[in-house]
Amino acid sequence: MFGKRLFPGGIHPHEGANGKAVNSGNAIEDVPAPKRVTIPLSQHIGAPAKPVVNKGDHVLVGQVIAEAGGFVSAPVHASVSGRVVEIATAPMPSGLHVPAIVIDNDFKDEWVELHPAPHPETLDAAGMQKIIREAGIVGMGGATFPTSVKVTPGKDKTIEKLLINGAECEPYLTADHRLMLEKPAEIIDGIHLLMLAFGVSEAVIGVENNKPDAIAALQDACRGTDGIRVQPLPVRYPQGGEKQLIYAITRRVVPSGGLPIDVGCVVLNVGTVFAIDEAVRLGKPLVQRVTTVGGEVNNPRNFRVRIGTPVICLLEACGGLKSNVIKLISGGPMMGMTIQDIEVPITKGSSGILALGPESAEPEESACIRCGRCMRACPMSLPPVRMDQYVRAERYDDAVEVGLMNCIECGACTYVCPAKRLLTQSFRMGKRMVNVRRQEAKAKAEANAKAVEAEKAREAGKEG
Amino acid sequence: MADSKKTFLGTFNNGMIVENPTFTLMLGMCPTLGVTTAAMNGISMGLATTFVLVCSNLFISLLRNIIPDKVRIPSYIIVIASFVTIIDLMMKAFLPDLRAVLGTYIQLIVVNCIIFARAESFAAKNPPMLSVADGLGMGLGFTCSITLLSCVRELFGSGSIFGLQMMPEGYQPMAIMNQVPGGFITLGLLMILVNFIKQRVAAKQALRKEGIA
Amino acid sequence: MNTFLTILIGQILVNNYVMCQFFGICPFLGVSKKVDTAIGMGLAVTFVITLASFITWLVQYFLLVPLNLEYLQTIAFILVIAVLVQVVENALKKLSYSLYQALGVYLPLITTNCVVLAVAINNITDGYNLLESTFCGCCSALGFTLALVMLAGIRERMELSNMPKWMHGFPGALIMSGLMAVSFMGFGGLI
Amino acid sequence: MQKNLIITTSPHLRDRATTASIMRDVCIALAPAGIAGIVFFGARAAVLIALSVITCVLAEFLYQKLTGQKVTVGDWSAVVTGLLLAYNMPTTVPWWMAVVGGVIAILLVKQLFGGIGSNFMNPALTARAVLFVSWGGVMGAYPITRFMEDTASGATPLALLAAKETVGDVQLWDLFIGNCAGVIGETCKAALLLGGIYLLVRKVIDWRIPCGMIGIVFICYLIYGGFNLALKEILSGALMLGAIFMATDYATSPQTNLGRIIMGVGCGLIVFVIRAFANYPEGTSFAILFMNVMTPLIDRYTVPKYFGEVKKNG
Repeated sequence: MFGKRLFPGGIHPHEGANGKAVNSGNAIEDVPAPKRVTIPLSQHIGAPAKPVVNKGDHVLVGQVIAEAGGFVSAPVHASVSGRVVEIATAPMPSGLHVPAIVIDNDFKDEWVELHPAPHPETLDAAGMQKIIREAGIVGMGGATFPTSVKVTPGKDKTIEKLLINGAECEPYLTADHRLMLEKPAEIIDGIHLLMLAFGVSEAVIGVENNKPDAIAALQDACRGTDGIRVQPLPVRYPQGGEKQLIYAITRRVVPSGGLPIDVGCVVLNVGTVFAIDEAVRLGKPLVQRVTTVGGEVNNPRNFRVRIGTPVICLLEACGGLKSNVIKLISGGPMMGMTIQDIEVPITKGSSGILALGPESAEPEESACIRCGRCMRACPMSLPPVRMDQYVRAERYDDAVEVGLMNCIECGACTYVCPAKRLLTQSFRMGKRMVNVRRQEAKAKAEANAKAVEAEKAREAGKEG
Repeated sequence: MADSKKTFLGTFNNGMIVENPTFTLMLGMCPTLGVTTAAMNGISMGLATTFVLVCSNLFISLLRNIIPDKVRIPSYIIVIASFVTIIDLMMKAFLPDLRAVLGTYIQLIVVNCIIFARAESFAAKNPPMLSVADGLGMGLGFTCSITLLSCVRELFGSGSIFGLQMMPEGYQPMAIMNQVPGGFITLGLLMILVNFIKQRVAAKQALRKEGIA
Repeated sequence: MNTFLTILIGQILVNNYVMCQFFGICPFLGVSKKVDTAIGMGLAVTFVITLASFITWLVQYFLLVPLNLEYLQTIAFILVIAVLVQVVENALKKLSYSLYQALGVYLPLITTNCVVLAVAINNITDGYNLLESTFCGCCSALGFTLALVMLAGIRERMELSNMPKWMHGFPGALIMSGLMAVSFMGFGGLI
Repeated sequence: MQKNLIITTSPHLRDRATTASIMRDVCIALAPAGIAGIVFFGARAAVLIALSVITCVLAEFLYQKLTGQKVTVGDWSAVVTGLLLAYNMPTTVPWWMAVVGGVIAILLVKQLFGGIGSNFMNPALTARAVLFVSWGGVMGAYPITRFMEDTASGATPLALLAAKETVGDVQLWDLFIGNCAGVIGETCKAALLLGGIYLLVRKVIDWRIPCGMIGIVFICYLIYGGFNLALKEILSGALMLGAIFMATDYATSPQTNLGRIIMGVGCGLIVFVIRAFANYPEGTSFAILFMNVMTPLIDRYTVPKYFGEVKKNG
């Protein structure tokens, strides 16, 4: 009983219609390229990319249309060939409006000249980082953190273990599952190349037990390679959370406020590894990804989609929405965001588009009955009920004391709450308030320090 | 209001109602809860406390310019303790039954914070007549509230008030009212009631003022 | 040994001064808003009561009884307690400043805590010897601390619950105490 | 194809369990014991149960109406309180006592502190204790069942067990199926266990409190009086009813796993001490109430370290 308990807490969320069971049987299909793509410049965490094309320019598939805007950033490439119509703000799945490059497809599908790495096996760390960076690769599981930054450990830190996240613990999503099933050789090859480049001797692919076919496929593919193994994991949300996955596989605990590299680990999603493999072997930048469309749609599918394709194209390719849909989600149902406009584009982080029926409507909040289910569900062993009480009472210091800032916003507590309290929502608000206050305090302290210095300088001037 | 506080009646009224020691200041809780199982006990305890309060206020007020500040507290304690001993011995002589019922609480008047608080905050700063008024007001305010509390407790706990049967024949007394939980809860509920009435009165007064304006 | 067990259980659970006898209600209601302060107050009270039980016993049997001054018990005891609190405060300040900082604020409040006097008087009334008196004082104080900390725990929790406005403050604390007292009644007759 | 889509924040999936469904489960689990009570003690038991439940629901409804709050009687929690209160009364009590108890439970113990989840003591148990302290003569006199011989005294199994010479008079089978003197809901251990298993399977309650409580009582009596006595003790009195249904009350028991074990063990120890040494024959209610009062402190000091917590002074 305790042996299986690979990380504290966790839940088994239920799925509605067209969940994993149905959709994992659907092979990845190409979605027809749309007439027009909208490619946002902020598809990643960090600084937005800076456009390098102008309105009216003709671009080819894979051409850089915006370059990285800083160290923590990633370039953006054209996903179709055609003419740049405009550079304007467009809505993202998150509801934010960000600058984006709109390209009209000429349907010629002309690619730029690709430059595969000449000797992939001999790449060093810097060479690998360069390729990853230039290919615009970001975390494909949905976090969208620039991968090049992730594989650049700070001084006196080394990558000891490479962990590949194939858990795909969110309900409904099957994109990673299909990818592992259909491209195991490429994934293993990507891992192998990464290991060579960074001098890592051990890599573990974590896959939840509910995907036995993917586990078998990967095990087959990694036969004969040194240091790569597949680790089946118990099915429990959020098994794919970075800290949970590291603990499950290595028994190492990432310290509060720390990063995986602090315990010598780097965690990459299988989709990311696949993208890296394509970038190295074929020289292909990240212009398309696999996205699941599930839930209340007529024919659920897994699609290979060009970045920038409007969501509506995917929905049409699935035969449209059922009539009871009340909510569209980008990402998984536990952590994804609702889409208000079906014209929003698929981005590098879009792991799924889900249509949910009436059961996803926000239930009415009632008083906490102190059942303690949230405490048992929390994968970070936090006391959600207390954090919630403190945040609502605006006692932020107390909330931080019991661990508010460690919340990974996985939504497990909110899922299990029988009183239907908006816990995750309250924590998001609380974290924002704490950060605002910290910044204010910092600004104040800086201002004070400056004033003191100015005073000193004045006095020194007087004396002098 | 501020002026009226300085007259005899005003001070009396302040102690009796405005700053009622039980319901507003929350002073002297131990005897308030400890002896209020019967109305008779309540009123006796209240009067005994009033006696000590008036006497000690008078004395301390008279001596207020003589007592050096440093030994202030021990001096007050001696004054208060002397009067407590007087009333204790008197009760032992004349009302032994009642003394037995009230028990240690009579001796504990000495640490009743009402007396100490009034000595420190009022009698030490005001002339004797006003101090007597304050003592009388506070004492009677205290007496009234604990009598009220003991009436309620006696009514439910024994079915009577001052020993007179109040409840109908078949009433089975609710023993818990005579015990510790009953005391706490009754006082809590009475306090909610008093606060409620006060708010109502304040709201009405505010309305009336608005009407005049 | 049996006497001591009886005193221990008796003073903490069965005849808890606050929950079963209505003593020390003022500090009980006044210093029970936070668990931390309740613990501080409890420790300070325990310290003073234990000492006071010891000294008042000596005063009674070596001063008042030989001089036939038993009727001055109240005055004598309260003076002893007042002086003791003062001495303890000064001594703590000199000996252990950290302890003084932790308990200092509560010490002056103890003079008017009727548990101290009640324990001293009851020790004499019950005819305990010196050791029993001191032990009894200590246990009574622990009982007081237990009740105080329990109420503080409940009040801390209630502050975060949706208790109606008019229950905040003393009315709520009183009703909580009343319900707590119900739970102590089960120990009746344990000794 | 453009639809009216709603916008909310994640998570978008919710578990099917609701407050009402949990409370309903508790009612279902309580049903067998109630039926057994009616079988053993007659129709008066049924009327008392109904009266108590109606009083509780009505008191909650009226209070919430009068104070202008949202009426939440639909969450079934008042029904649970009513059932538990009735289960803790002997059938011989006068009708008005059920009403007084219900009003105390709902108004004084629950609603004054803010309603469901905010009370710090179990409403039904507190009301039962208040009634017991006030009218011990009636509340403490337990009737015999309809199937017992008239000559049998109304002595409860616990009273029989307390005296050495009458331990043998208590039959294990009678204790198990509930053919013994007692309050309405406590006698039939088979029905209570059935309800407990249902709640465990439905994951409404945690095993820690009931197992800790019953286990400790068993162990203590094993040491104190041997196996036979220990077995009879855990099947006597309100221990099962308390351990399964009342000590596990969410609002008044700790939320942490360690806290729940402490709660169970604490309750069990107090039950043993009261049964073995105090002058009350039964201590379950008071044991649970005392631990209820300790609960905020237990919760405060048993919060587990969060995942990745760094030692502050390390």
